[in-house]
Amino acid sequence: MGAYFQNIKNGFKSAFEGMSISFATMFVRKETVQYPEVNISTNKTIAEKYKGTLMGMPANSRGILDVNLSLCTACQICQKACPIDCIVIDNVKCDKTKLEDEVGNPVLNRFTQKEALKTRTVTRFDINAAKCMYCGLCAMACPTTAIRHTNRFEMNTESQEALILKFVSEEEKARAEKKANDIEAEAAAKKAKAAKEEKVKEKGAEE
Amino acid sequence: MEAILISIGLEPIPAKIISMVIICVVVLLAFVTIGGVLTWVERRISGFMQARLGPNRVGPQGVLQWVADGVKLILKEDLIPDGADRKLFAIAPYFCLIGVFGTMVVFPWGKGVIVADLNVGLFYFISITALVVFGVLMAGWSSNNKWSLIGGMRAAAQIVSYEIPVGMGLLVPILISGTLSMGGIMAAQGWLPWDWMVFKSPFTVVSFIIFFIGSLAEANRTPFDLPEAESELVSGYCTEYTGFRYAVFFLSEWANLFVMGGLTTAVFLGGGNLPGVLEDYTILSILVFLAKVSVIIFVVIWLRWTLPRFRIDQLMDMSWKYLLPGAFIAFLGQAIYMLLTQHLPIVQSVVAVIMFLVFVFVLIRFIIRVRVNIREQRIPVNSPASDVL
Amino acid sequence: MTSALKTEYLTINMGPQHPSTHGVIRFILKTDGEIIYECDPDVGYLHRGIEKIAESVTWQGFVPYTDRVDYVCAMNANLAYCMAVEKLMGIETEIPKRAEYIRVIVCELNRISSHAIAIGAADLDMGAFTPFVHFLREREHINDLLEIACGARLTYNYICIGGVNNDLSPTFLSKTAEFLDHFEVVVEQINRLISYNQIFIKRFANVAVVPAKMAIDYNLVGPNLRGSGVKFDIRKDKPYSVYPELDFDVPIGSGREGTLGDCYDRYMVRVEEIRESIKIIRQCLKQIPDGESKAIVKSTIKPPKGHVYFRTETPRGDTGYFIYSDGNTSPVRLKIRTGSFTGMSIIPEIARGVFIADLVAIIGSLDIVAPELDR
Amino acid sequence: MNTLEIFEQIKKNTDAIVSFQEEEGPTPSIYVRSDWVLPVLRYLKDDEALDFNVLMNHTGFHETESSKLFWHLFFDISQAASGTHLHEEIRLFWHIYSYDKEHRVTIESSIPLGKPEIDSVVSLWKSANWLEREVYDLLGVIYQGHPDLRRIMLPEDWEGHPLRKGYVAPDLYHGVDNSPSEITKSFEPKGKSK
Repeated sequence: MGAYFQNIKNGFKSAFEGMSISFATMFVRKETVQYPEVNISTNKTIAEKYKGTLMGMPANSRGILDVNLSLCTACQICQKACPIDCIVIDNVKCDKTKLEDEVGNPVLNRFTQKEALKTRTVTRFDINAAKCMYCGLCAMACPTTAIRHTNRFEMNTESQEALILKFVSEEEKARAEKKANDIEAEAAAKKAKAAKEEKVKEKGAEE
Repeated sequence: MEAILISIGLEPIPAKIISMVIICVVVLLAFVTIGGVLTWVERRISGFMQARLGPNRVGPQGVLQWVADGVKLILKEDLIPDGADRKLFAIAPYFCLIGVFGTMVVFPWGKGVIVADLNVGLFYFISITALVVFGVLMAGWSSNNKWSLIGGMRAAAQIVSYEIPVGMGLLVPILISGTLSMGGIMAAQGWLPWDWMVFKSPFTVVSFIIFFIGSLAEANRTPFDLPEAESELVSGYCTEYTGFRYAVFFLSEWANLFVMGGLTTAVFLGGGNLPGVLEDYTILSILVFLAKVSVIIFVVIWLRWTLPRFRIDQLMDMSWKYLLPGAFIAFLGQAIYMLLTQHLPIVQSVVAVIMFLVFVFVLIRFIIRVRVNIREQRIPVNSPASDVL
Repeated sequence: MTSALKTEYLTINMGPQHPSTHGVIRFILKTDGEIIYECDPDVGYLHRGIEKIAESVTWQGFVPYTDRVDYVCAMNANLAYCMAVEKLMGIETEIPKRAEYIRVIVCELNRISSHAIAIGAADLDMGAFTPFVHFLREREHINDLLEIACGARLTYNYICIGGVNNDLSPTFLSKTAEFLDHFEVVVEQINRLISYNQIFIKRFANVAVVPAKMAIDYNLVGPNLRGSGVKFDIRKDKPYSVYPELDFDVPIGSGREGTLGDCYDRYMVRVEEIRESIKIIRQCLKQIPDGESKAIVKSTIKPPKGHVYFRTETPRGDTGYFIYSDGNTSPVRLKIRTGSFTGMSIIPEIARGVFIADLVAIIGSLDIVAPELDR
Repeated sequence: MNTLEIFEQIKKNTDAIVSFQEEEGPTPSIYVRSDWVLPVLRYLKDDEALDFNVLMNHTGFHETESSKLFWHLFFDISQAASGTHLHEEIRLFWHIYSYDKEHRVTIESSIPLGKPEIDSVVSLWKSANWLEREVYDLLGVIYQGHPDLRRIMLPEDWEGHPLRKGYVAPDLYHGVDNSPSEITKSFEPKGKSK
């Protein structure tokens, strides 16, 4: 009998307390972020329109990958580090500082990496953003911080093809390949010339 | 209404018919609108109780959300599952609708604003709302879905069980007022809180609580929403419904909420009673009534977003072991109390005022708890830091 | 009387898409009305073959996959894997002290968020939606904190073989301290809202009692085991990392509202573990030393030939990583023994003769996470 | 008790054919010939001084390389194997623990791939039920005396056992095309063999 009334008492008591809590919640800050209207990319921008207690994205947030090709040395470490093969890099043997546009100006004019690493130029740098799982292993592995995560996270497209991030355009690729061919041809010519000279020398020696 | 039509030169019989049609349309539209708006109200309040915003896009503060939802539901394909009992499946939602909308006949909108003040008003009210259980059971059975069937069975068991405590709870006000008519019960109360039926004696308080819990169960509201318990039965009896039929189920559910609030207000909370000087202002009476109904609806919504749900055996225990004995005791107690204080109206008034003061005391306790809880929730978190962008 | 009323059994298919199976799990129920006569769990809907994938990715490259093993507590899964590999390589003593403390802080934060989800989901299954949303809100703050730490909100890939990927900022530490002050009070409030509610207690108490012997026989782990009254926590009994230096209790079930080992005991163990975790993080914030956050590990990891079975205490209990290496750049076999798996295997036994609504309570109280169950 | 002491105990009290393995990795283990697994595990569970009351983990893997461990010569486990899988075997591990005595031990055994059969230990620990079902599903080990040996992770009509080396996933399952898309193919590394 005691338990019977205890049940009733506890029932009312706990319901009373519970109702006071849910009523109290009506007077605290609303946490909903009205996303497209509120810019959540940093803490400052989120604070402009939003009154709740959630944070914007921090600086090291892992968003869509970005590649700074002027830093990239085509070492392919990121490609090897990626556990799901969403990065693919092709390269040609060509010093990219020597690349010139149609007018003849150098395409790149600022370099930070060592001389020895400039010998290769990327002709294809594709990232499959649809497959990328934003684990950050590529960015951690990169020796020159060429590949890194941005704060960007919106990427609505109509097709899966559009989700492939191509960092080297077709003309850049063609240019690099042409230059590489030129360099190769030059080198071959030089070699042939050297060989010829050698031959000539040899002949001369024979004679 | 009839008088107005006659005064503009219509014959009495056409005037009666036209006025009836007009009243029907007005009340029906009022119910549909109320049901619709209540869906928005519920979602909005639940949002606030969870530190969210709730729907706020369609119209100012999202108040037209229900229209958008309704249009969307009406435009949806009307699916009838394979193997369903097509006739029963098609007709089931309308039983729910009739069960709820039938109550508008005796719905006391205010003092004297009532379509038909039947002398068996309360009895009619309870009987017609029992139609809802047919609709739910038919929906559950005809859907050809085992979850729906369990939901329908639960609903039948639950509503049938809870009819009894609700009826017993209503006996106490009937005992006091000596009538079954809505108008009569309202007239037996005054406009001051201690003249309301609920504060008349300790027994009326008990019977009010029992009636309130019982009508929660009849309206299938949490903690008694077992027929559609979404975490157990997916969506219970309306799992297979889409489109307009689903909309009808929902409309009747929220209209039922309003009906339940109206009944509670009329029987226990003094209805649309006004102080003597203001008695002629019918609009004011309707407003007072609606204000009280909104409070009840708010409490019901509030309960839903606070409490977990019972299990079916606990639900039955609650009805048969707690509510029913309580209702009997309240009924007997009230009868004895009335017999003892028959010639001592002063004692009755003093007891009523004491009951009201107890209520005020509980309310103050409650407000103190709310303040404490607000303070706890406002402990700062994530305060701005300088070196995070 | 029962024999006279006995009718045909009703076979109900619960799941794979059901609101309260916590993921894609299917139960084939044979019920007598609402009372379950037989329950046959059908798992594997989320089987992604992570163990097979492990055989073709590098040791370091598998860490992001461990995030996906149990996305509710990815940090703990990271830690479990990384510590197993470190043990295999024999470098577990070389991890810098600061890295160990950082690991404990982030893991305990993640444990809080995981338990918050476990408790909230149990409340949701019982029909109370509000506490779940409150817990989600608090978890969002933890996600914010972990995002400062590592840049991701759910699949962290923060702990790596040899330490952690990047050092914690002072902002993280101060914000964590602030969050704990807030959370400690709020979590008690949410408990008052739901955990001590009479209806909730009645739903959970005396349901699906698992005696200690049965729990051990079925190899229940973590809070489920402790709910049955077995005082065993790997952090305490087989300590790893810096847990021996920290002071905390191991809460066990006591049968406070019914029988020892019922759903409510399992539930309350989680509630109390949140308090213990808060205590642990506070101590770590005080004791965390300065220094390196990562040991020097070669970029191409090749552990020596051999096998290891390493257990850590994740929110879903003792998670064991069995790794067999043949000295190459990827494991020959990697097996993940998770708490949800054994938790699930006990359901056919304890779900006999209970209501359908109780099955929901059982799933909620066992805290089953489908991706961890199927891997 | 450490593994060596447990090994001595087994040696002393049973006739089982066992050997102590400590070369491999940080945890030493006890190798038991496959037909002795059930008696040894029963002894470990029932002996009061040992009291291994929980089976923490049971797993196995497909070892493809021809026998490289010396004990294979002694036990000749592949005697019953068919010609094709002469040296291929499945190695099985049981990790058991005692909550009361707080010690653990790793028992291992191996069975030939051609005849992957071993006694079930469900009679000792109920947790073995699902663990053995999983090993059966993914590796194809048939457990004698298991009460309910069905596939657990994969569908009932799945063919093959994925965790065996050299398993190739079907490209088509019930009309679901599982072959890699053009995009995936274009991203496949050239030099890297997987």
